[in-house]
Amino acid sequence: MTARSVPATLPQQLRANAAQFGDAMALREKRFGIWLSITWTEYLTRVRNFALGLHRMGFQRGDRIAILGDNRPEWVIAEVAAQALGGASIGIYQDSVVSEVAYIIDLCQARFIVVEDQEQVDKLLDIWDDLETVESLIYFDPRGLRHYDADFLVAFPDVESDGAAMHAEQPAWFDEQVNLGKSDDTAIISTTSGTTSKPKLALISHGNLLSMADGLAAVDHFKPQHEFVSFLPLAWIGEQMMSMACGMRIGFALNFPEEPETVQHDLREIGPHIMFAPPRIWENMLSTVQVKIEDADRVKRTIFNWALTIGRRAADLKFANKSLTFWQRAGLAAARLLVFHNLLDQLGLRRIKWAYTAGAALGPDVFRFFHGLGVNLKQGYGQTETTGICVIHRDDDIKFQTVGTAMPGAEVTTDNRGEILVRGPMCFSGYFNNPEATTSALTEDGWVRTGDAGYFDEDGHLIVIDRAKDVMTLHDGTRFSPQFIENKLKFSQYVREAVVFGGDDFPYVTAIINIDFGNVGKWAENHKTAYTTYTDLSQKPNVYDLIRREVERTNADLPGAARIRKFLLLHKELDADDAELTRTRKVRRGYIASRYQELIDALYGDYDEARITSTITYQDGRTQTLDVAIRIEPMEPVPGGVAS
Amino acid sequence: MATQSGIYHQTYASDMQLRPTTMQRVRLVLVAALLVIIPFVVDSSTQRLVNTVVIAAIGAIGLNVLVGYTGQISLGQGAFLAIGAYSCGLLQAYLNVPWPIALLAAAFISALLGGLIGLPSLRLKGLYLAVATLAAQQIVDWVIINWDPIDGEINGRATDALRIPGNALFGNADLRLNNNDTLFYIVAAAILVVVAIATTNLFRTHIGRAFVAIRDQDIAAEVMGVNLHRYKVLAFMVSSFIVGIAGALLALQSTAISFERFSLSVSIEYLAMIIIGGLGTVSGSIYGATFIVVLPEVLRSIGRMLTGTDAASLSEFNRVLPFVQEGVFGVVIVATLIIEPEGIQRIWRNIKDYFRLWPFSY
Amino acid sequence: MDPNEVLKFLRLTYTGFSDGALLALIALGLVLVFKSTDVINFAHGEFMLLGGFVGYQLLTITASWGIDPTLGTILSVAALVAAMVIVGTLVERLILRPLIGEQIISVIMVTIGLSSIIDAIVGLAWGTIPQPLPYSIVPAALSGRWQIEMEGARRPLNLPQEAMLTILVVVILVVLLMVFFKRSKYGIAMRATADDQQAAMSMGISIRVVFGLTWSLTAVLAGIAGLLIGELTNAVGGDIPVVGLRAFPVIILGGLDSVAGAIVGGFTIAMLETYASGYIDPSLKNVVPYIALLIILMIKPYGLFGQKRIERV
Amino acid sequence: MTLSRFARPYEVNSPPRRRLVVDHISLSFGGVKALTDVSLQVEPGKIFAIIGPNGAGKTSMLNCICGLYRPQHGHIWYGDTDLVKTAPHRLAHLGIARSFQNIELFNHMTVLDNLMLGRHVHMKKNLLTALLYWGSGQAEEIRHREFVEHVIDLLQIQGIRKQQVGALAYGLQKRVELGRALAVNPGLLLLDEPMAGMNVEEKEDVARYVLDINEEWGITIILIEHDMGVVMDISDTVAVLDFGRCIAVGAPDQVRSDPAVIKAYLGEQE
Repeated sequence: MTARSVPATLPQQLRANAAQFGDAMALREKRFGIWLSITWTEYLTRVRNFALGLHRMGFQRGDRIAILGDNRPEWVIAEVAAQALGGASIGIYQDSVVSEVAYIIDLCQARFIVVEDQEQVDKLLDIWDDLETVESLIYFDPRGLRHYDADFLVAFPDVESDGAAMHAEQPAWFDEQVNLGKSDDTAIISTTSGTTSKPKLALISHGNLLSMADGLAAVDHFKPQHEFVSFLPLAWIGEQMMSMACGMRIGFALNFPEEPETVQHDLREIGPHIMFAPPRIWENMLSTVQVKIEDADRVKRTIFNWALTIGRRAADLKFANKSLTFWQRAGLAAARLLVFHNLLDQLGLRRIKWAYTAGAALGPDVFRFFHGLGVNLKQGYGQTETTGICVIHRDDDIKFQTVGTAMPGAEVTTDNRGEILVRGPMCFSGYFNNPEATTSALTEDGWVRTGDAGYFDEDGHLIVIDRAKDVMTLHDGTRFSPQFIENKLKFSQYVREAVVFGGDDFPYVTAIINIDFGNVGKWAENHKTAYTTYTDLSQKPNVYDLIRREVERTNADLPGAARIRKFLLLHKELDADDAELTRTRKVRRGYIASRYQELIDALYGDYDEARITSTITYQDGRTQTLDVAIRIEPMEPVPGGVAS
Repeated sequence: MATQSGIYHQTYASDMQLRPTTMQRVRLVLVAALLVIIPFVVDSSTQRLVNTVVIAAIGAIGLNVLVGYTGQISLGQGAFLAIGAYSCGLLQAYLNVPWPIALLAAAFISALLGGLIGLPSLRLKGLYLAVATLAAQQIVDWVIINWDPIDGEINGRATDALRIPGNALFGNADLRLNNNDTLFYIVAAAILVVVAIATTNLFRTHIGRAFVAIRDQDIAAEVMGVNLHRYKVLAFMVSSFIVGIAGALLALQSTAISFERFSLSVSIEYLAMIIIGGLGTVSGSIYGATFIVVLPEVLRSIGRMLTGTDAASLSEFNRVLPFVQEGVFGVVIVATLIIEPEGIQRIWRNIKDYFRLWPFSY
Repeated sequence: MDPNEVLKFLRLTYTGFSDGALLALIALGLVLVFKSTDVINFAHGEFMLLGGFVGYQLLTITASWGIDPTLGTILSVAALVAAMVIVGTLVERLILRPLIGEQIISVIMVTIGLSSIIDAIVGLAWGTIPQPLPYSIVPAALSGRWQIEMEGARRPLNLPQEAMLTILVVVILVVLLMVFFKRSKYGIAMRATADDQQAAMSMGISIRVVFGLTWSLTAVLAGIAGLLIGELTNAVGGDIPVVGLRAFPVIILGGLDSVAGAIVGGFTIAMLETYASGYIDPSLKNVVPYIALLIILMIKPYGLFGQKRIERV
Repeated sequence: MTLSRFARPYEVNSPPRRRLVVDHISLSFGGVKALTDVSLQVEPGKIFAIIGPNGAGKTSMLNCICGLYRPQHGHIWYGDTDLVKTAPHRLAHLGIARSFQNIELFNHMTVLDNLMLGRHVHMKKNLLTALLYWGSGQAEEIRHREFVEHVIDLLQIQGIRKQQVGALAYGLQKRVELGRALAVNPGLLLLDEPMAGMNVEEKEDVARYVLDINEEWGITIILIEHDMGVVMDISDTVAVLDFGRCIAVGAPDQVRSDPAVIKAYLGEQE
């Protein structure tokens, strides 16, 4: 390979990076209390060894390796190693329950699975007999596995040392394999988020990934010395796109947090320059700030509120492309000095140059908040099938109600029914083993059907309404996005999740709301309300009053027909383990509607409470059955006079 | 304000540093600069006051090692100071030892005797130990008053005080400490810096941790393998080594020393320093020492401003001042314990936290 | 046997005995506080100082009214008791209560701080010069000097009869206290609290009331001791707290929580002091108690009568 | 020692595991008999549980083993050493560590420092290097920090390593105490009700850790616990104490069906 040629695959890019950056840090993992580092050279060596080891175990070109675990160096090493051999990796969300794992492995027919630890091994052993294709389980955290003597269990370092031995015998073999890689080869198989159906497996090529990275890097000029914290599941296309595609293409370091619960702290230690996260992360950050500010003393609160007003005003002017007056600039500078600098430091966002949100719509209030602080937060749009994002805000052209304009290389349009279509080098080639789905997702001339409804505004910005099938037609005939109402509700620190119903078959708008256990719990303690469990707290009358005020606030901004007429506080948190959310924590509306049919009936009938029997599954698999009375809270008279 | 994001450690050595943030380092440089500047900007009476503060700070750090860090209450600080002072004085007066050697020797003698005084701690706890150290105080006081070799003659009169010759170094009369406040400051301040750093270091290691463990939960410490006997005596020795240095400096600063400077009320004054400054912290010892030494002077100055210049007013001022000083001393102790039992150090930390956590409160 | 030696011995013993009674009285006050509140009161000597001067002031006032000394003494002592009750209550409420449950060193220091405050107040109010009492509070029957005949010759023993007063007062106070603790509701509450605070609280005893009462009682005892010292030395002055300091070896020797220990300790220490200064060297008076104390503590770490605290893990 | 997930610290510095023999010990406090003629044998590498009603003498038993109480009669042999004649602080040197029933942590120290104290017996550097914090003194601290980090990793307390122990929740404090004992790198670990006051999930976590410690680090464990389910699940041998006497010893199933045990427990039921 000549130095000038542009690498076509991730392994080729890794090799180029190792040559170019050498001893610079490629991966950092917080472990044993410090950030243990892997240089580009070491990264390449470990990928090579693991790849050769895999080869010795029988991994063939075109094979798939499934990876199941938290973000660790071994995760990405396994991925790139498989790719170096001409194979593809498929990430499985680490918190998936056994049935989901079985479904995906069965679908992708992986022969090798790389898992993190005993917890994941146990999941796989549960279903081992049903996994016909799998030959080996390779684990990289040995704790608790001492007495597991199945011969298909292999330790990660053993594979690496096998590979090292092979490299000593055939030093050129690995390079030859890498050279064989082509841009069109499948690099990863990504599970679609599956809000409406079981996940499908999208085939994403090296070309898809790298062109996506090139597109994004053309918009925002990432540099090798930038830091990135990889804390969202690597099974998610968004994390693949940032960590694997951009990270590899640009050569910036990936930092893996110590434990899921230390992410916030580790994020602060690193102080990343680039961050890509779905709306819930930004919403959580906002509610953390809100709660902490409420607990701060009056001086701090007053100064914070003043600064935020200044910041928001400046953000609004920026959105409107207007310039600030001298005094506004001075005020903003003061607000930055007095509040924002430190606030961002607390959040770990002090060095952020570019922050992105994608995957779902982010509420405008959250968006304004971060821009008020001076975080360059940009909305992007895309989906698994387009390798993450294909539409993005530009630095000087941000409008929070839109998702921006097409990335370099991408074409975006809408068809006559308003469905958004995308074409370009980042678009996938089809679903694995699912020709029907591929046919319906791809048009004959290569457009990806996104299934989302949208339109372009006068500046050419794309505005996404919602999943096409979710858009509701209200009783007065207007079309309305339930997500818009849900986001307004979720702006409240007390609301964790909301599911709004209202279109088509339903005569008026209602909401099923999940309270935020931590924040409402704290509020309850401050208001001398004793509670025991989530269920208990959710049904406290004064908690209902609290949420009622939040709903009133939401309703105030909504047109009459879109106002919430009744709501209820769900007795349990929506959970991905119960299939109520996707693994990326998107609400599965249809499933919820059918699962809580009694509640929906009660919301649309003449009741003040609904009784529900529900089965709760604990982490260890035990279940418990609860019989709960859930109060229905009326807000406004319902149209048609069905009074309650 | 604090900037902590972007500071991450890739080695334990860097993770275990004392001052990782820029702000902390800037503060450290400022303090160092202040120490260097002092002799250039203050007048001679202030310099003497500063010197007293420095000695008190060293003594308070020593006491804090024992009381604040190790939890062994001592009412015998005066005795430890006396041992240091008289060892140093006697070495100079009788053996003509140059002062640096006398100083060091005094520290070692103090450590040895301190270990001896600490022996009761092996059997006694809490108040019983406190009164046992009071015994040391009384016994040492008695020795000072009644043992002839440590009495001296001043201006031809026999007194209880020991005269300190103030030996010159290298035969150079300018290198005497008891007539050169600036030189004394340089020596004492340097010692303070070394003592402060060494003490801080000590509590980053297993020995210091063992001390703190004994304070927090002695039975658990013992079960974890800490030899209580050895470490309690060691704490007494380390403490009295440092206090001994302070005592020796007291001797080196003066031309004569007598028992009043090492009485029970001195012990109490030092306890007040570490309580007001903050138990179990080096910085607290320094704040407390400064506060307790400077407070009476401040009261005197304020009183002077409020008093007339006629003879009657002055005599009234002189009558009232000591009582006001003592009363304020008592009020400060009581107020500290009731309002902020962790002392000035805690108040300062709260202030720093207020801005470090800005705009949050936690 | 040399009669002079015998006389010396008798004289020393008498002094030691009366001195011991005084020390026992002071120690009693300290033990009382420690037993029910776990506080060792370093301001006890200053309570005595304050009591001495308040007593002096009351006697001076009654004298200026021209009242008969006996009635004046009774009135003054009654007023002194009332004043010390107020002082004790205030001190407990304002200074000790906020520190309940704090570490030992804090509690020690707060009483030390208190002692400075009282010193300052007394100094500002009465100055530093010792003030003679306007009249003796000892009934005429008790004043005068003991004379003893020996071996036919009149050899004056020449001991102040007033010293008997201390012993008398201590006996009376101990009897009163015993009755109080055995019979009165509050006395029983105080004993219960001293035994086990948690249990006492669960029995409905108000710890606050008990603590307030304890401090009042100890202040009264200290005040009476202060006035006694004034009578014995013919003047009240700034050195009264030094006498208070002498009670520390006493309570440690006897055991911090033992009333009997306070009394036995008081006499032991006083005897040791007088014999040591009489037979060996007067300068030893101040150190001998401490040397004895160290020896005793090495053998019995909780004093002669103190309760060993078993530590549970 | 390296910072790899696959390197286990015990492989570098594994204390010898010896047999513990409690040989006819009797303990009384001023006439009150806490233990009467108790004999037990704990084999290396096993989990040995002591159960019994409150006041049966379980904690007294542990206190005798670690030298806090001196039994009036009998011997406790750990290998060739008679623990009855050994000072408490020597126990850690012999490779015996324990946790306490009522948490006895160093409340004003951080989690890290509490665990580092567990390394105390392995730290040799003298006062001078401590004062200088230079060269070998610092190197020693770092070396032991690495060990402690393995313990933190095992017990999953990464999130709290720099917090003051006194401010932690009860369950976490219990875990830190376990960690502190583990930091001693013991051959024998005495756990006094490590799961008391915990909910079901926390108990399962701790049971998991106890098994991990036993299996992965090869440490012999003597466990006092009230939760019968857990005890029967994880122990190799169970001894039952009642009024200071050992009324049964054996495998869990055997003990469960022992009539004397059933009587003792039925008699206690409220």
